[in-house]
Amino acid sequence: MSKQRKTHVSTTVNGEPCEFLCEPTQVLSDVLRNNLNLTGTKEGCNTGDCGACSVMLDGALVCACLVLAVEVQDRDIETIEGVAKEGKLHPIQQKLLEHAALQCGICTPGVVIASKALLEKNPDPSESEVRYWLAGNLCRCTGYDKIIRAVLDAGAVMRGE
Amino acid sequence: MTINVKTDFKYVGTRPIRPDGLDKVTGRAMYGADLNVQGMIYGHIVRSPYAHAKIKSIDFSEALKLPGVLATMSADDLPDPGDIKIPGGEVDFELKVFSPIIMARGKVFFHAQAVAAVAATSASLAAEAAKLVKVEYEILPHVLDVHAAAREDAPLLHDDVFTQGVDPVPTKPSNVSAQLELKMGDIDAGFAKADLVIERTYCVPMCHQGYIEPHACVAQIDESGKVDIWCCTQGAFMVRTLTSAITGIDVGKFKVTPSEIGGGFGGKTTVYIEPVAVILAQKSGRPVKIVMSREDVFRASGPVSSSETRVKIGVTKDGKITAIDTDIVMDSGAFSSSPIFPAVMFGSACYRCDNIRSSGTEVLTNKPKVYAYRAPGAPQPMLAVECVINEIAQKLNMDPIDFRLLNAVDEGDVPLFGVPFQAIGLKTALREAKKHPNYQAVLKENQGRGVGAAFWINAGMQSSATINVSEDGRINVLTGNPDIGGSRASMALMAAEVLGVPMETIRPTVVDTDSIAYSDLTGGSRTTLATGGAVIKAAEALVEELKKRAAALWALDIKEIEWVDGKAVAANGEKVFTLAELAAKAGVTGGPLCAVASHNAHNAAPSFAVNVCDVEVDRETGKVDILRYTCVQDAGKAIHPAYVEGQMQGGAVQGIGWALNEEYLFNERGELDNAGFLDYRIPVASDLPMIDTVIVEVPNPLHPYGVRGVGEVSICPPMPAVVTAVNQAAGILVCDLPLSPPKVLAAIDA
Amino acid sequence: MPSVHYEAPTSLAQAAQFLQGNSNVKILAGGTDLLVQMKLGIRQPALIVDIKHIPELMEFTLGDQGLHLGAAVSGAIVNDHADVRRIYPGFVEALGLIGSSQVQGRCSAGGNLCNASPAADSVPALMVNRAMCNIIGPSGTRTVAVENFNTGPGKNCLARGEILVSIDIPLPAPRSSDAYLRFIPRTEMDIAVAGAAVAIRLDATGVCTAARVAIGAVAPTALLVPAAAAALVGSKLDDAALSKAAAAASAASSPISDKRGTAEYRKKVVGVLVRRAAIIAKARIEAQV
Amino acid sequence: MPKVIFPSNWQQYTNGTKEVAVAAGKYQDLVVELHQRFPALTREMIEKHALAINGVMILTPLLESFEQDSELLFVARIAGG
Repeated sequence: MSKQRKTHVSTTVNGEPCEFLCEPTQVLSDVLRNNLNLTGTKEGCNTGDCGACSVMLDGALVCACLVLAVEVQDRDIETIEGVAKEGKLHPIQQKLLEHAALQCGICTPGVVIASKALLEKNPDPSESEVRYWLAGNLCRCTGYDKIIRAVLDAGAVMRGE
Repeated sequence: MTINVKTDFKYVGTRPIRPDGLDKVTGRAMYGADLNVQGMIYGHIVRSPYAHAKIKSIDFSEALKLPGVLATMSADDLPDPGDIKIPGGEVDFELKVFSPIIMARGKVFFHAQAVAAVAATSASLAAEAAKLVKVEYEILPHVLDVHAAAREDAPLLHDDVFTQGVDPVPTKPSNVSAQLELKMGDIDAGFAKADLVIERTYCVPMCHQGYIEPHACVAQIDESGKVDIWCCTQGAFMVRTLTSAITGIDVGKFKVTPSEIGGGFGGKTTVYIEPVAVILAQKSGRPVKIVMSREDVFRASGPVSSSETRVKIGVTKDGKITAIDTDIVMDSGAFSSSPIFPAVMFGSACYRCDNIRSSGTEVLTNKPKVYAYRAPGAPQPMLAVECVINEIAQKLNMDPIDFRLLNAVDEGDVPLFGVPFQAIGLKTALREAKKHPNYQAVLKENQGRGVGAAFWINAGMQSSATINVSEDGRINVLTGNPDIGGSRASMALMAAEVLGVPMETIRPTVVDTDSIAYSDLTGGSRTTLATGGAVIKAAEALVEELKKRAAALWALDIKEIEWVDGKAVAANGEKVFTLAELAAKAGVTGGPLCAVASHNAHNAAPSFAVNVCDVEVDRETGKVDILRYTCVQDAGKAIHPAYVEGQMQGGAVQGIGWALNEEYLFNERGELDNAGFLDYRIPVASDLPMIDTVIVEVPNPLHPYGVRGVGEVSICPPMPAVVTAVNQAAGILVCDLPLSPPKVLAAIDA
Repeated sequence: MPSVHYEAPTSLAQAAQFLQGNSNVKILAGGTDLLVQMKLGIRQPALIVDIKHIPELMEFTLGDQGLHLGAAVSGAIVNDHADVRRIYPGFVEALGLIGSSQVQGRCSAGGNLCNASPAADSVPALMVNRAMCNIIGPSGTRTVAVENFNTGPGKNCLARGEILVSIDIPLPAPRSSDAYLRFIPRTEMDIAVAGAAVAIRLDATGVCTAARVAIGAVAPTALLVPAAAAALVGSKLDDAALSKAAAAASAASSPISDKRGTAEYRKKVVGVLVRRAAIIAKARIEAQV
Repeated sequence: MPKVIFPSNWQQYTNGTKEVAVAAGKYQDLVVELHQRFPALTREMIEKHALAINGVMILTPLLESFEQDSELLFVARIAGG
């Protein structure tokens, strides 16, 4: 075995500068979880099919399992750990709780990140737009009903309704 | 047996935010793969590339040459299971059908069965080392189809499996592992009375529970031999029992801490990786983490029996069922583990009929060993029975709900499995379904509607609970049941109800096996009922203790003390102690306030559900759109109605997936061709409409709050509701699930 | 473990050096195919060249000549551009169908093309829009029509050291539009079982004066079907013309049976999609007026 | 005397007997008595089953006792998901 040299990466995670060493084939979800101990980003499939590892990368919604960790040099990453700010939940987090829109909760961090990205881009989405936007966030417990209601309701709160 | 069932509630029946909610929306909640401990190394399992083969040798030498590989294991590191029985919570386990799933012994019976394992200092190194483990196989012919496997000349999986339930006991081993038949009345006489008889065979494919969180664990062993396991499971005590039996390490040496669990649906009621991690930890002296890949989850955990159900139902022209005859064949995979018993017992349980015959055959094939999935065994036969009921109603020109109301079981009726029903909610649920606006919606061209009704028995079993009171009167409720869908909230609500204090002052915690007495696993729709029962019992004991303390302080007899709204009250309300005041004085009135309850719940009662589904079929592509969906279910008493609705909606959507797109696709070599979420197609958000719910509450007469299990029955009615709706919309009769677009289109074009 | 190196060149020249210096090199754009293939052990490159830091690969302009799209520009960026959406509705919807919202944040039309999956959604839509691929390599630059880019499943026309820099899509003529439809078992998250793109131009009376039809997932590569286009030209997209186009598309297809669909099913459905896509394109032109 | 109703798939071991009155007043005595009267019905077979006493399912009936008019029914133990 050739001992692989690790790569040094400087980046920003949830607004804070952050550095890590990684193997070139390590994906961002792995580094977040196992190097940086940010285990709020979940791994359900590792092939971009379940959305549990959703994070924001320079403002774009991505699956952290489909980003190489070495790619994030000088980038800006937002994870679930950075969503609630100053001890206050984001409206989508609050609404997911109020609507009982989680059962096991493993998909919830990904749903929070993806829904927040949608509402920031489209403050007043239709039910169908929410459903299609979240099609990449698999949930096996809820049947999605309460999640969709929570996102629509969070949108209303964010619009000041 | 009758008890007073409480009907006026202050906290039960409300919808507070779940106590563990904040951790789950912020990412703080710790799931199976989220624990990293100091010195931890990583295990990787080597899996069989063949569906059936003898293991001739396993050579770890190349793997061990890699620096950083610290341990290896195979079945040689586990005790020979022999004929050892493991006492399980719900049923006893035979060690010989569990141990080979952890590590194959001498022979592999399905593709991706675990054969060996390695542990190394990084996950990628362990994966690389696993590739260097040389396993020599002698390939054996394999069999994948149940009918082929049942033939005399089929490749035999096990030479020690003799068909059970046959008299006399066969002397020749067989892949047919069990047969049974239950009868009541006279089936031939029943059909003789019928004016209309319909007979169909419905097939359901092998599928997977599809939880999003892969199995994950961390095991470590200290110098004294104490074993610590952290894992995602439906039952920490089950992990303790099974891992002890499989590894041969005394059960008392284990402490199992259940992490948060990312879905289970029955699939996490057994172990796959924990014993491997324990042995690797033992051999390496290091904590070992194993996380299953998604591919391995599909290939080597969980799957659900495929089935073929022939059903024949006779009715009189005025719509009374005279006979129900079913034959069910279930594929159990490589080891006997299918739910053939409940399938035979419960398929026809919704209907009052004097003449019922039901038989079942369990067949072993070279596929992964099946395991439990939400109401195990019920959805498959109920699909067949319900679809035929719908067809009969149509032929008789009767509304399918009216037809069911005419034949539905009610209190006093005796189903095939013999235990008479007490008060049940099937008829109420049917009436609610009929009243629902969705049932009145007008169907357009290419649209169809289907109805499904269902029964599930529910489980009780053993649970314990501990309640501790802090000095300021706040309450800790400890239980041993992993919270898979909001059970902490229901535990807190029930404790609040008994103690008369707001739920916000109660902190419910799921604890490890060292911190609470034994509890059976979270499954069988039992947690709210049985663990909740233990919580109620403990809370009641605590109230007695609080009254005793108040009596002592006031120098009154305990009989003079009442417990009202969280306060001890005496002398017509002149004397009052709040819980907080009593807690503050605990030190001088007898010591810390606490209560423990041990409970074996014999008061489970069946639940019934009715679903109505409207679909539209694209006649040019065979694609099905779900237009409207309605679930009605008897919860007995909904402790937290929002989470009851969640169980109904989740079960409905799993059933929709099973009906339309989910199936295991094996190639001719016995390898699963769709071992990922891309091609194992569980429903996504855009596939669905809102799932409307109606909770019916016909109290369970055996339970102090009237609670029934709600978790499982919800997956039974969707398949017949969807399948009937599709067949009606398209004017076809497809009985072979899933109703994927090519199949539907072929039927339309036929 | 074969050692893997990662490089992120900031110029085409730098990229060229890496590409020529290593025989086992893979280009990383969005990574939504490559990383999955690496995890499944299908590909084990020795060198990964991330092209997202090369300015030419990230260009995205809409001008008089049409759309100039750097090969690594993500689907999300394209989809967020209202004018591009309006002018090339079929192409944008095809690109937007690749994967989930998360995948859209990474995937690109260039990557979709280079990965050369027969089921790639954006490729038929690029074909009907007469897209041209700009390639740079050791022997200079060349331009290839998109229909000539892919040569088989997983195979494209790029020679060693060559790189797809950008895609140019000309502006559609007046009274033109396009549409793309695919069939999948669910509503999202599947690979196309069959796909069809149609671009048409109508005259003032509604007669089709030009058409291009391309189909996907039903042959080793996405395929232009001139016979289907010919069936539309000269008609008002009446049933007879649509049926003829559908039949031509089905006839031109040579699908395989696999876990995603049978050959027979794909053959039939691809015709249905052509017909429906043509109707959508027509409605889009009518809505322009 | 308590009445025991056999599941129909047990009748092959009870010579077709569908129900019997038993002397036993406790589960442990019941198992002994049934095995004595129907030797083909092994203790193991009996103990693998749950017992319903007057319609209430008891999965672990070891210490249960019953009344003179109790109706007893053996049911396969069912695992949930």
